[in-house]
Amino acid sequence: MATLSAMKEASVAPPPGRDQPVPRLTMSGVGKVFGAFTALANIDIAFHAGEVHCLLGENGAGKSTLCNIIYGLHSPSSGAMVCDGVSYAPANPKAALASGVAMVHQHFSLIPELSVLDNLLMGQRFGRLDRRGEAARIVTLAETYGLSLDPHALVADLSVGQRQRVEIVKCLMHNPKILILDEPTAVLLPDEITALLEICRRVADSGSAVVMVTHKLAEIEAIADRVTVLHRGIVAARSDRPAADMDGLVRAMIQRPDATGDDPAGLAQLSTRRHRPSGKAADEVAQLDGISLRDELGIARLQDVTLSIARGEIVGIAGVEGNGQTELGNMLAGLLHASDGRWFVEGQDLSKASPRQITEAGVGIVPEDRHRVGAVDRLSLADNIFLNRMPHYSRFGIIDRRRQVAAASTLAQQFDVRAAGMGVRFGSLSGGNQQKAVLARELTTPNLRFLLAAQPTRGLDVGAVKAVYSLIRDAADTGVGVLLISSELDELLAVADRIVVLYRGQIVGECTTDASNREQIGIWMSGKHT
Amino acid sequence: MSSPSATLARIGPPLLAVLAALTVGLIVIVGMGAALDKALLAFWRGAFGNGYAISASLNRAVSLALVGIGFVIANRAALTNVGGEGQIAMGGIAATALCLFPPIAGLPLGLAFVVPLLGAALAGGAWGGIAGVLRTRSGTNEVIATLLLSFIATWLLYWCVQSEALLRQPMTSSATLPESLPIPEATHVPLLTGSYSSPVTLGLPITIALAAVAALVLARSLFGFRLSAVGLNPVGAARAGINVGGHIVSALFIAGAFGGLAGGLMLQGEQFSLKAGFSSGYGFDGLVVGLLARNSITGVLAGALLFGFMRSGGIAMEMGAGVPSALVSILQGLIVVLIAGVAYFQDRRSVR
Amino acid sequence: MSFELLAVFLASTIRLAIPLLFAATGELVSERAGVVNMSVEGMMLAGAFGGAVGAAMTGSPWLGLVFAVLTVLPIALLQSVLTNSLRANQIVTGIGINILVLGMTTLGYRALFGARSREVIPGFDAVPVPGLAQLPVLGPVFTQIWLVWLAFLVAAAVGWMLSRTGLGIVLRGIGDDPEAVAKSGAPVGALRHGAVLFTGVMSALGGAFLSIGDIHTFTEGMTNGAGYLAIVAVIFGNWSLWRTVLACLLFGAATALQFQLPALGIVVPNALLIMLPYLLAFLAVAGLVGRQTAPRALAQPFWK
Amino acid sequence: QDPLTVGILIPGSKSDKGWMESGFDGLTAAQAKYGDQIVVQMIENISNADMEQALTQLASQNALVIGVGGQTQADVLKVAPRFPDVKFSIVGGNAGVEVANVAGYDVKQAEIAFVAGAAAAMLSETGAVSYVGGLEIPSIVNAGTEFGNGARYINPDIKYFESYTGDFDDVAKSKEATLAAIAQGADIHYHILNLGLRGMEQAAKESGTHIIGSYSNYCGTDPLYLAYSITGVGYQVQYAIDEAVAGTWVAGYKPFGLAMGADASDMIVCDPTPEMTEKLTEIMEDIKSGKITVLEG
Ligand SMILES: Nc1ncnc2c1ncn2[C@@H]1O[C@H](COP(=O)(O)OP(=O)(O)OP(=O)(O)O)[C@@H](O)[C@H]1O
Ligand SMILES: Nc1ncnc2c1ncn2[C@@H]1O[C@H](COP(=O)(O)OP(=O)(O)OP(=O)(O)O)[C@@H](O)[C@H]1O
Ligand SMILES: [Mg+2]
Ligand SMILES: [Mg+2]
Repeated sequence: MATLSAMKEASVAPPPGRDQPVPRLTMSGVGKVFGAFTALANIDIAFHAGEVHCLLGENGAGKSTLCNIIYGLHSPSSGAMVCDGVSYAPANPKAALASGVAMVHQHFSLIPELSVLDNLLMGQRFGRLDRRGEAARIVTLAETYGLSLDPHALVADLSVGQRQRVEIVKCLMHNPKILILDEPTAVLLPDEITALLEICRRVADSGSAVVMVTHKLAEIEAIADRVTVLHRGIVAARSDRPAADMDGLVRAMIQRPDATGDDPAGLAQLSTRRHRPSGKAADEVAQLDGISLRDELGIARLQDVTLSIARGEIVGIAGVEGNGQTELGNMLAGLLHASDGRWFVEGQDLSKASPRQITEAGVGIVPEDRHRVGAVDRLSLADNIFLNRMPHYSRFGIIDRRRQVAAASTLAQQFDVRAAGMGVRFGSLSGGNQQKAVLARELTTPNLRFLLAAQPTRGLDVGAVKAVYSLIRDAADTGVGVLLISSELDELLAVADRIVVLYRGQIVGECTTDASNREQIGIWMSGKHT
Repeated sequence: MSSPSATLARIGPPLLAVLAALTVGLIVIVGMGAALDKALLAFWRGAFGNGYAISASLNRAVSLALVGIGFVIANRAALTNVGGEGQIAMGGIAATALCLFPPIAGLPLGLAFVVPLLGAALAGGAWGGIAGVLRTRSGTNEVIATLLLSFIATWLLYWCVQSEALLRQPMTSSATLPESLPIPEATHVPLLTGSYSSPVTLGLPITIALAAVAALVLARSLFGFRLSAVGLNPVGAARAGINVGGHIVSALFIAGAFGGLAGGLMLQGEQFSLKAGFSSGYGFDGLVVGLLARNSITGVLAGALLFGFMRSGGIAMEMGAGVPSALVSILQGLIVVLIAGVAYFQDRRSVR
Repeated sequence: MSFELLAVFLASTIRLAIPLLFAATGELVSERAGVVNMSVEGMMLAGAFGGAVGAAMTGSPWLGLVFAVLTVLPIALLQSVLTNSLRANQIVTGIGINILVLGMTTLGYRALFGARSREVIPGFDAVPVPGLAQLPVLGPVFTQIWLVWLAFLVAAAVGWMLSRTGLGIVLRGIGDDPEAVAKSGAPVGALRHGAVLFTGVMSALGGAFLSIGDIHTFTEGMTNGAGYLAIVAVIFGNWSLWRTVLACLLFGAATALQFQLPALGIVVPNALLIMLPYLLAFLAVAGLVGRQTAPRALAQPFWK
Repeated sequence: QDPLTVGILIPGSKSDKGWMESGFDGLTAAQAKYGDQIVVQMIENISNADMEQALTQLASQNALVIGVGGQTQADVLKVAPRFPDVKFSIVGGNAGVEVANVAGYDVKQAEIAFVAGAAAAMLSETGAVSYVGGLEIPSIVNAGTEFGNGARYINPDIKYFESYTGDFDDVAKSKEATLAAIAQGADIHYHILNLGLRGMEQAAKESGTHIIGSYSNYCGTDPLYLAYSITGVGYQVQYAIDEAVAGTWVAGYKPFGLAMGADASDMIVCDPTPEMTEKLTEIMEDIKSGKITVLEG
């Protein structure tokens, strides 16, 4: 990450007003309540011209909510905002854009069916379009920020990084006074991140305020002029010298007094790494043999993935998101079939198996997307805990509710799933409890021999993370082979016995879990090995 | 399972919508210069005045309820079956063909009417099932597919009664109408009352029983549970080992089978010979009943009774007070529009 | 087929296709913006009714046309408020409106014209297109009322609007992903309202074409499923404008064939010909005629 | 003496300018004739599935029930046995009705259609005539066939075009069907349509051709029409009421047509030449005497 740190020094000319900051936007006492849940409470914050202001915070801390309020997508439940000296209360994004506020969203807002150009022009004007002229103008604009893009390409054909660039150009077209970027770097490769931060700096230098949401400390170090930390909807810390205050910021973010900068989540403490020797051939539980997979557009998502997992072994799959992990997970879950290659559990070929057959073969699946794949949000906790096992609790096709709820209740207790009752809607549980419920189901799969856990701690707080780790480890200790897919390297280092790195659908490296391999893994993850 | 206030919140708005529509109806009657008391009296007589009126309304309600129950079942899997009209037609065609197939009328133990009814259900089910297969195979939106199938079935029926090679009765005289032969007595659905002066058929208890079964299946059974899961989250359901495609096909098959059965009952219980226009809009009315019921089987029964009696009353009102029965269409339309609109205020809380 | 018969066949095809073309063009815009209006049938019927009433009262078919639009707009507004503001189920409200309009026009016609009117309603007359109408064989094709040309003109304009203007991009975007478009600052709700109202105006013209254009009279329930057929045309046209226009012409031709075939002594069951449009559309959505790609957010309400 | 209670079911629209309207005219005439000697209840425009209920409603409150149109027959036959004291008359009924309290009046449209065909052939200047029917049902098809036979009876080389729209009330289709015939040269059109007739009128108006009307005589009201064939739908409604009032009503099949006189069936050319009148009268006599045989219905 040397390039990142170097960049701040490289920014030679101090931007106008950096010494006597001019607030572009101030929020005072802003709060937001969703139903009974307070997402933001009494936020006071100011964004200044010429600065990059980073917002830091755990999942669910309220960062996106704050950004959405500025962009007019949510209206605040309380408080007021002032933009360039006048009272500011945008009713919708159009009003925000008119006031000079532009935003790159955490989830892209591009329409894949349309071309880049049409996406950029979307909603700008309604009359006849001079497509050629507009395209030229956009290319010129993009070039002044060092971005290249093909205005006539279909968005569906673009990579994530390219889409991100389109989103940014879309904002720049408004010549924004305030540019908001909500976790723009989450899905980018290291050089793409560097390029993005460079653009942020340029925009700030031109006198705008840049608001950037991120979880990544290196980025903050590289670019932030100011940092505000949110925790559970309130401002937990602020700093004008982020690089110097890093430790304190991290502590404020996770609210754990003992956290250190090197190990932000304190994962090392959770880890009781077992240096297992890699299994003998006879010990193999699961085997992936030359798996290749193409999506419906024919794009190769996995290429010749070969891997074996031994009894009791935890194999970690590392990689930047979007390098085939999702497809790998869906394939093992039986939702996709490999276009080439086969995979086995205890010698049983599951390449063409249905999800049910996979479960019956003793495979537990903790999917990456628990709302879409792992559960049915609108059914109850009890129903979700036994989603794949309801026949056990029914006779002659009629469900024995009493027996089911009793069993669910026992299981919930055993796995520490905290809920108001077994009848509450699964979707209303907090993220950690949802995840524990899914684990409860999958880990009690009859005759469990192989467990896939994809991003199992995403969106969970430290306590829940700890619980999940120990559940996975306990399973491995009983002889279950575990494949752990995670985009958090620290997590893999803490839990896995062995790490393989996925890049563009291929395994590009393998090593034991040792902190000293960290750099090498990073290189593999960024595709630099080639 | 739900508190009184929750029940009120659920049934209050539809009730208000019905009342509002009826009020508009009264205003229209007065506006047209008809005598209100006379009109209302005629309406009452037509709907409840005698055994026949009540029976006719009940029979109509039976058809509407069957289509509505089918709709609710499919809707549990988040599928909208708008093909009731065609499913009734297919049921009618199948029932006619079977009833007129000589060996059937000779079957013992009531099988003579049961077999054609089953055939009707099967034919309607197949018609609905096609939409299900398309939905799972090529992702075709089931609203579009069932609607198109409905039109196709309507004209198939027309073809059947136009062509002697199909179901048209033999042209004994040049005046032979384009309809099927009347079906044999043995294949008629038995009357409960024993007299055609109040012709309530066995269709009524069959429907009540089916409604009870449907309510049980939806609330308590594994199948109902799986339909919900498929409807709420097909990917999650698939991962949980539920055969999503199979449940989609079954749901639409069942919806269609209910429609087909309605067709069979209409033919074997009331009309006795197949004609063009046989389904008479009951498919659409039944769909509306299903929609208004908001996924409750009890709601379906209530809606079916309301529409069934309203139509009878409307006919009598035209006869007795000169108020065109088009007024009934207006009221039905209003009720649908109002209830659909009011749903917003009911759903607002549970959104997203 | 003799040349005269061919010309008559073409002219007949066009006339039968025009009401569909008006309504389908309107419905296409709405569906591209993600809203299905099952109420096209009712809106056409109301348009036919309004046109007839207006023309009969004022003696001018032009005012009749204005009347038709004015009659349909409140209905379209009702549909729009229900689906776009109250997020009611689009299919249900559409069917409800159709039942309502059928009842209201029947009642209204009897109330206004009396039960036994033999009134002839003033309507537009066919006008030959100078030059083209004198063509030897195809002449009859070019003797049509001006609304025919308007229909093609509007269809072309809509095609241009959808592909070449900012409005078109936004509408298409809204049909695929309204949330994303809202983030770009476009007024999604207002645009969806607008699209439905446009469908209303077009349906009104289609209905008025039937009553004061083609036939010069109103009869109860005279649209007779044309509205549903217009929706089918949009589906069969795979939500593309020129294909929808072709679908309308094809459906018109299938109907026209019913009267040409007997003249040629060819016996085809009528039922089959009437069924043809539905059958074709069904085969299309079944995936047997190319791949169907509906707007992604079709029939889904938009929650801000 | 108590007034006679009459219930009448008009399954279509009573203002369709066709069959239904003719039936309604008959009812109006009877009401004018009998004043408060009769009390009438009417139901119109009813869907197939509601027909039985409507008939039952009528039967339970009236002494005489009239179903206007063959499409009411099946339901009348079903309802009648339940009301043995009520008299049922079907206008447009067929042979084969054998219920003790049901009378079927056969209008014999094919007979008069033959005569209309002859008239059309005489009126045609182009040597081509056409016919549009609604539903492809026997009585309608037979009428079409006999219309063609009648035309050929006068002019063996005449060109004749017939088609069926599948719907008595579909105006657009009947217009197109007529236009297709006009394109082939037809200049005189005959029909059995209800509301759909308006489409034929529009086609004729646009093309300068003419129509022979059905059911009732409206000569002088509309230059589009050169002649009218009388099919006594209204006459039969009156007949049923007359008979019931007089107490002479009898059940069973009764053919009407030319044999029952000019009110039941007749052919009127609005502006005839003497030869025309003579020839048409001759044809009608020949039909009555059986010299010309026509299809039933
Ligand atoms: N529309 C909404 N309705 C109800 N609750 C909401 C809504 N939007 C957000 N929330 C809740 O508000 C809280 C804050 O959400 P927000 O998206 O702002 O978090 P975040 O800090 O951006 O998290 P992440 O890092 O995961 O993006 C969460 O608990 C979230 O579930
Ligand atoms: N979209 C939503 N709608 C309604 N309530 C929500 C929504 N999202 C979150 N909540 C509620 O907000 C609370 C906080 O949610 P969140 O996912 O941030 O949990 P959390 O505090 O991070 O818990 P955990 O540590 O278990 O993840 C939960 O109790 C949940 O019920
Ligand atoms: Mg966020
Ligand atoms: Mg959380």
